[in-house]
Amino acid sequence: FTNEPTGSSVTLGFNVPQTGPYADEGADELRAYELAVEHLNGGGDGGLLNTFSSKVLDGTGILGKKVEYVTGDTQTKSDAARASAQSMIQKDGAIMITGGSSSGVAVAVQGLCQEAGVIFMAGLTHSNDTTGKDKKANGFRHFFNGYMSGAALAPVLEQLYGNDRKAYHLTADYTWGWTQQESIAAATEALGWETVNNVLTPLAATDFSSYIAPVLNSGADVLVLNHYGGNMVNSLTNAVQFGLREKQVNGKNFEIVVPLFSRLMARGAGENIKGIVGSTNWHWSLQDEGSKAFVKSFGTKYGFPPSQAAHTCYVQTLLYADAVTRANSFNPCDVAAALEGFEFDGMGNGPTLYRAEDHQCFKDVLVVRGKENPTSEFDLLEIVEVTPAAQVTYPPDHPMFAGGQLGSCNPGA
Amino acid sequence: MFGLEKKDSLLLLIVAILTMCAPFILNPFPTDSGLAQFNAGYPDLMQRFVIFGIFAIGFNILFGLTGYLSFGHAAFLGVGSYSAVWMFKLLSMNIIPAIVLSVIIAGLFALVIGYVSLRRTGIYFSILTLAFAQMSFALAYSVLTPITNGETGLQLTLSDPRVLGVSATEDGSIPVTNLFGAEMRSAMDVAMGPWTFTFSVGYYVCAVAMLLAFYLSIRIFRSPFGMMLRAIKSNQTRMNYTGLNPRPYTLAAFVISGMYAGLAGGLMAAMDPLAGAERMQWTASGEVVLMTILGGAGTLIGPVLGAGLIKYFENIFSKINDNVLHGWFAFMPDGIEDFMVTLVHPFVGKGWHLTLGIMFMLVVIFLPGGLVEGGQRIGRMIRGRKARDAKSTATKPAE
Amino acid sequence: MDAILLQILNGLDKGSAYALIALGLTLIFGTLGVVNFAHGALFMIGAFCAVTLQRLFGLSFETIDETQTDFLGNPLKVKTPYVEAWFGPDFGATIIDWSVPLAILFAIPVMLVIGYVMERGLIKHFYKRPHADQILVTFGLAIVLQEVIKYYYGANPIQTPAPDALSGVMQVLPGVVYPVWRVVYFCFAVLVIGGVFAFLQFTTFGMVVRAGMADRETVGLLGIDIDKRFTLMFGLAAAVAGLAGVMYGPINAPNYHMGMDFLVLSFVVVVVGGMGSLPGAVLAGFLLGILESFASTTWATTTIPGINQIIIYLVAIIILLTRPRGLMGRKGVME
Amino acid sequence: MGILEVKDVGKRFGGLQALSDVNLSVAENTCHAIIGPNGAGKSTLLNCLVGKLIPDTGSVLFDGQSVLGRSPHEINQLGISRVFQTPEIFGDLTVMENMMIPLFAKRDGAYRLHAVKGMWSERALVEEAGRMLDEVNMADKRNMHAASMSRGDKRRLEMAMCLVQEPKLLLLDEPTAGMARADTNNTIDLLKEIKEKRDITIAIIEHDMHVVFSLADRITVLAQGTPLVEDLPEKIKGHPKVREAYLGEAA
Amino acid sequence: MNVRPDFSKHANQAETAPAFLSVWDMHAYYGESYIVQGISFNVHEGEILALLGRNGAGKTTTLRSIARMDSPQVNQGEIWLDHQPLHNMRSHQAAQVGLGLVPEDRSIIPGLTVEENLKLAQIAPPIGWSIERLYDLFPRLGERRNQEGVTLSGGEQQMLSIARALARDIKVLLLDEPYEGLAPVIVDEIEKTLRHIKEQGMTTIIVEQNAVRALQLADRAVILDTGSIVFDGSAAEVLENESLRAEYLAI
Ligand SMILES: Nc1ncnc2c1ncn2[C@@H]1O[C@H](COP(=O)(O)OP(=O)(O)OP(=O)(O)O)[C@@H](O)[C@H]1O
Ligand SMILES: Nc1ncnc2c1ncn2[C@@H]1O[C@H](COP(=O)(O)OP(=O)(O)OP(=O)(O)O)[C@@H](O)[C@H]1O
Ligand SMILES: [Mg+2]
Ligand SMILES: [Mg+2]
Repeated sequence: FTNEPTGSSVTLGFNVPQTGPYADEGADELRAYELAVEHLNGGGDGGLLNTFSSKVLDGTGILGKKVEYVTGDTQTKSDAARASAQSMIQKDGAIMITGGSSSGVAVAVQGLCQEAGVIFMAGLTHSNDTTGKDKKANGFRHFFNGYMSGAALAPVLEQLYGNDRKAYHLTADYTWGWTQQESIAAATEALGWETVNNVLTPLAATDFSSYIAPVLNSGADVLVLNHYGGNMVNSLTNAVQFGLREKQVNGKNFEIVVPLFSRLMARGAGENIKGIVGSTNWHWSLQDEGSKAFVKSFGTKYGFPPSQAAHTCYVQTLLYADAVTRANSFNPCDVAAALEGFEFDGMGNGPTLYRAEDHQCFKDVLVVRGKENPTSEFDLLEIVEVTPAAQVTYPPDHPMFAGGQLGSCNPGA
Repeated sequence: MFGLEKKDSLLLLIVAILTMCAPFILNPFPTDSGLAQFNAGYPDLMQRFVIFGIFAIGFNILFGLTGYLSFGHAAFLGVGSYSAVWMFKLLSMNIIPAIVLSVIIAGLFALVIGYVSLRRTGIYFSILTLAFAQMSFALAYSVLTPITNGETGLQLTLSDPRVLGVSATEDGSIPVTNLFGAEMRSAMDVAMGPWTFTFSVGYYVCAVAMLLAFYLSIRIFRSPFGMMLRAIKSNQTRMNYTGLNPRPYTLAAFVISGMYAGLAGGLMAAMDPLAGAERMQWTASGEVVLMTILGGAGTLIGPVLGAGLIKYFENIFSKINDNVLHGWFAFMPDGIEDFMVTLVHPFVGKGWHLTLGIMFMLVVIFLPGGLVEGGQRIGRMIRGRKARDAKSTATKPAE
Repeated sequence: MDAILLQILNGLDKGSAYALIALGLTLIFGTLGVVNFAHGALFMIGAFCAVTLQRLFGLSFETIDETQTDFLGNPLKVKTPYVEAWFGPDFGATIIDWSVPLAILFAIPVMLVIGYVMERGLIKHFYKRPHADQILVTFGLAIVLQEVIKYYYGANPIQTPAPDALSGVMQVLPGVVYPVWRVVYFCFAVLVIGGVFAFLQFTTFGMVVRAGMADRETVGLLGIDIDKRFTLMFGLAAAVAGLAGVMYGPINAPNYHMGMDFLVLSFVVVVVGGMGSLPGAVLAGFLLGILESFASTTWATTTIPGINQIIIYLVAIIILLTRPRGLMGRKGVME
Repeated sequence: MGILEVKDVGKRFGGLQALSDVNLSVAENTCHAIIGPNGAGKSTLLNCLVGKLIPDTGSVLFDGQSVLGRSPHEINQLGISRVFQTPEIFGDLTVMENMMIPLFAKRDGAYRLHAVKGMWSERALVEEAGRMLDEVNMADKRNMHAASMSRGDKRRLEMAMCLVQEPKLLLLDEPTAGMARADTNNTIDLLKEIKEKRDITIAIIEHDMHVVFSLADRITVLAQGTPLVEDLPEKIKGHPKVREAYLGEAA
Repeated sequence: MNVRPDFSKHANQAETAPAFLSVWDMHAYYGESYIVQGISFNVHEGEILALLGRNGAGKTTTLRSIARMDSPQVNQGEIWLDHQPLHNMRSHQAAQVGLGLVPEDRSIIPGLTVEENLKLAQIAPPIGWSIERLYDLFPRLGERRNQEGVTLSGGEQQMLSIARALARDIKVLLLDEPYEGLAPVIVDEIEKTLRHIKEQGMTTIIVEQNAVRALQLADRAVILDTGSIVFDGSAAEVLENESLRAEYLAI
């Protein structure tokens, strides 16, 4: 199979955005990867190896081979990401590629890994498509998705804001935005909310005033921002500027919801994030053993707590190493088989299942809210609710995920 | 040779030898030495070198000869890629029909955009082409998603109809692009002592395409048509009063360079069957402009060099992380090692943009004619003083 | 009706940002004839002047609060800005609160110096070089400036909020509210544009620079030291770009690539306005701002899907095809 | 009827009537000089003939065909070539290449794509260009960059470019201005020879009376946009009005 | 302070009066091409010097070198004007010292009106004739004051270019082919003006293809051939010396 490790070491490829708007997120992912490698090779305090329910990893690398890694820059562009992944596969002999912080890139690289015959462990990718219509036999996602955000948020929103609400959606005009909007609208409509409008905003937009202004008189009393990254920071800032937070509509307080949160972006949004509800894959303030162990080893090494992107990347690396060890083979097909249907715990998200049908992890989802009185620059979100996995689980043939086939695993040459 | 003057034949020959031996030349360092990091001789990057070389050669036919600076050439590359991928999806995995279609479609696209944009000159022309390309990009990214698959890019799937082929291979995966059976992805590793060289079918297909493209561009440069284009750049008024209509010439140049871009796009899709909207964004158009100027606009070989250099930086420098740096400087005492790493760190890995920016500035400040001028200066230095007294005032036309 | 009014306000607001950036660009590009791809970077540096000042004001000393813990469970370090310690908590907080308006005073000298150094050190040698070379060198410079900022401030956006007194919304007409800072921004833009116009209109400066651009040699023969004026012009343009950036901070949080986001757009605005025409650039800025606002209404996007994505480019094409030199371009400038 | 017939041509620039009621007939195979004070409208008239300007009124017939509404390159293809008052040449090209372009235009018409043909394989054209360069004494400069020549040389080159096209009508706007005396004389001889050898009609604007009187068969004096007199050279020389308005002591 | 070198040793003739403008051993290049190859000459205060020679002899290059234009590059030599070393100056400094050049291509600035072209000349000190006085000298310019300079007729542009030089209070006027393209009456007019300003003490160098006219006006003449001086003497001498005229001026 492709890049079968023959020497005393095995090479992993960490493909993250190092330039462009998501560079900070990429840098955090890279830190997590370096930490994971350190732990796999027996360095540091062992981190999550100590709390992971599977105990086959013993700090001697993977199958006795020392873990080495190469890094690359996706630039958050499909082409560049594929080029970078190609060089890892062709030049550096990487046996697994992981990383990324947007769905477009994840889907593109996943496709490449499928063709080249290596395993792809997705980083931060939230689109339903990654494990829906674009799923691939060689690709695996630990991160949650748009549907799960909707399913987790809906009950909390009902509890906080009632079930008689009129929602106005602003949606980034590309596939991730659409799938998330679809998921959230479906989940909230099921509560009895009305979706008064859904406006698509260009990716390149920086000033959202002309999209926010119409909200004022639309009769809506909730604004849902299906934006991520810089778009989210700007649209949220603009919404707050227009006084939406202080507004009363239909006798209720106007509310803003940001379905996908990340702490890094919350930091970019500053004061504006306070009191705003959203969902996240993981947060450092979780108090389970796994989370505490991860925060401790990451925080000790780097001086600040890890982001959810860092968490998912770290966990993915360990899961891969674990699967190889359990399969006792680097052959992608054996690894995939070991990952499929794998149930584990102790990684910070509670008991988790890597579902065989679509290679999606099912685990608890956090609903969080911007903290009113943060004690430090990292303490921006507070956990409102930990939605149990069962509540966000959907059947593999759910219409929002339909249209793709895993195909068969490709071990390459 | 091939109807070329001696100097041009020599150039073509050198380029041919270089491209054919690229797997050796680009892998100068033994595989497990520290410097192996700088090797670029793996199929994907070599393919990129020649594909972007084709793109830049074509761009240079327009820009270098007529001086019309198109800021939307990436649109043609993107259109070419989309056409090729659709051909793979619908017709067959053979790359010939895909590439033919991408050249044709890109040419048609260029004809329409060029016809409209060439009504203006100078910066007004540049902005018109930019506007068309940005519109194509924006639409491809969102509204046209059914055709382009938007953000993710158009990919092959297991359910493609593919009338002259199979939707999926027996083992359940997507078939591979090929040239009458020779798979683009297949490659052969040859180990020679500490070196490993990779020969890939895809690369050689691209290399042959580039040589043909390069040969054609030499012919165009040296042809009456090429001279007309330079005349247009020099003085349109005289052109008009000499009984020549500049418009069809510029349009022809525009379409030809659009077709080159289409060829590059088609090849790109043939090597890696994915077509993304980003390929049409202004940054992509800007990149080919930078490649051409960096190498030397209006010179034959310059654009290829420029393309190679930028792609090399993008793919090699971005991969040098602190870990690698520590590896390099490991032989030094600890303190100095850390110091060296700190010193180099901002320029590599995630700082590769910085190095690229500095290099742009240095080249344009010290080598006004681009990399080609650098080569000429070195050549002159080697040939040395003996030629000095034999100098003539006649200025040679551009290489 | 209100909706239309709001979109007009939005358009004016977007327009003032476009117009301000385009104004600075057209001084360099339309007047000095330098294709300045680093202009966006100047805008960005302006915004980061505000960030820097905010950081300077925010410089803090740490005290340990035993009652709280940080994320690793250690006692929490509480930061107190020096200005609050020196000037008392109230006045200190006010200074921090007003850091963006204060940054104007900070940015003007900084931008003038940057403009001066950039022109004397680099651009000076490129007036006579082909536009292509100018593109390459200024693009390189833009990347370098961006990367330096990114190295120190990271890639994430950094909020530079407006002072409390100028944030929130105000009643512009009965029933129509609009963010105070955006109104401030508009007024500021009008002021700066007016100032630049007055300077160029009521002095011979503009004429001399234009003449120098068209024919440096001859202007030198007439005893005029054109280099000095070019430098000044460049400094002025840098300052205008920088101020546009400072004031834009509270509208959208500055990040290191905000300049690139605006770059292409500002070139489009300048060219649509017509090369070498200041009023053209301003007019085009407002026109495109307003059209963009209207194109993003639900009505527009449902009538023509995706119109909000392409409106600027579509309008640019239409204008450039119907008017050969944009709205008010002068003959012979970069044609 | 002459080969060139200008009837009632008028042209206005804003508040200035640059040309009014210009009537002119140039007979085939003659040399017709247009003289007149500065700003009289001579160059403007020429501009109207080659399509650079469109007259407000009147008509221009060349060889029986109207030139109005045609674009400059079409007019050139009809057989009118023009030398400008300030030399218009292809500065970035070599002298030889400058010569090749009009030859291609003459042979192939307004547009023809020879995209892959070697340029120097056009032996016949190269030879013809060489011959013409010999005639204007520029053979030694054939590989020079046109832009780096002195202005007198640029003038000669431009004239050679026009002549090599063998136009039916050659329009010359001060062809010898700034030319050294020796070259001026050569130019006069060249033009005379060409007029005789090939059947070519010349319309020339010139302030150098030596050139005018050596070449012209007829002379039109233009003043303030209208023809003042038209007559044989000898008559013009002695014409009192012309002496006063234009010639001064020089005549 | 400024020690003025004693040029009389290098000049072709012994001089008694001190030179006002001195050029000594000047070498000028366009890039690699060596054009002016070490020339020396003096001009006395109030004198008119005719600088003659064939096309491409280097006359324009000489004038541009004296005016300190960016090209050509003067690699060696000294230029002194009224005790000030011009060779260390840039063109605007030379202009401020009192040098005025009327370039051969007239260099009317595009985009500016006639009046703005003149105003531009009066921005930097020292200021010469008033604009109204210049309009009196060239009434045509007054009529066209709001027209864009480059749309003037060839002759009008020449007038504007001369007027622009006079708008500055200059000590030395360098004229590069001032009569080119001008109607004979206007040439008479300008010649008169030149005599007039000479009486007021202006020092002038005139380059002209119309050598006879220039020599009639000039006190002294310098003849250039391929970048070197072949004659330096009184104007009358050239007019009398047949062989000189035939060899270098073809008259
Ligand atoms: N585009 C224009 N706009 C305004 N006026 C113009 C324009 N072109 C020419 N003129 C004016 O028209 C008149 C005639 O100009 P023209 O160039 O035809 O003169 P001419 O006879 O060729 O003079 P000369 O012998 O000096 O070259 C001049 O007064 C000139 O200023
Ligand atoms: N920009 C330039 N670059 C290179 N060579 C030049 C340039 N300008 C002029 N030359 C060369 O310098 C020489 C002298 O030119 P110059 O213009 O001084 O001649 P001139 O005596 O003024 O002639 P003319 O009477 O034709 O104006 C010529 O051989 C010309 O080819
Ligand atoms: Mg004229
Ligand atoms: Mg000259």
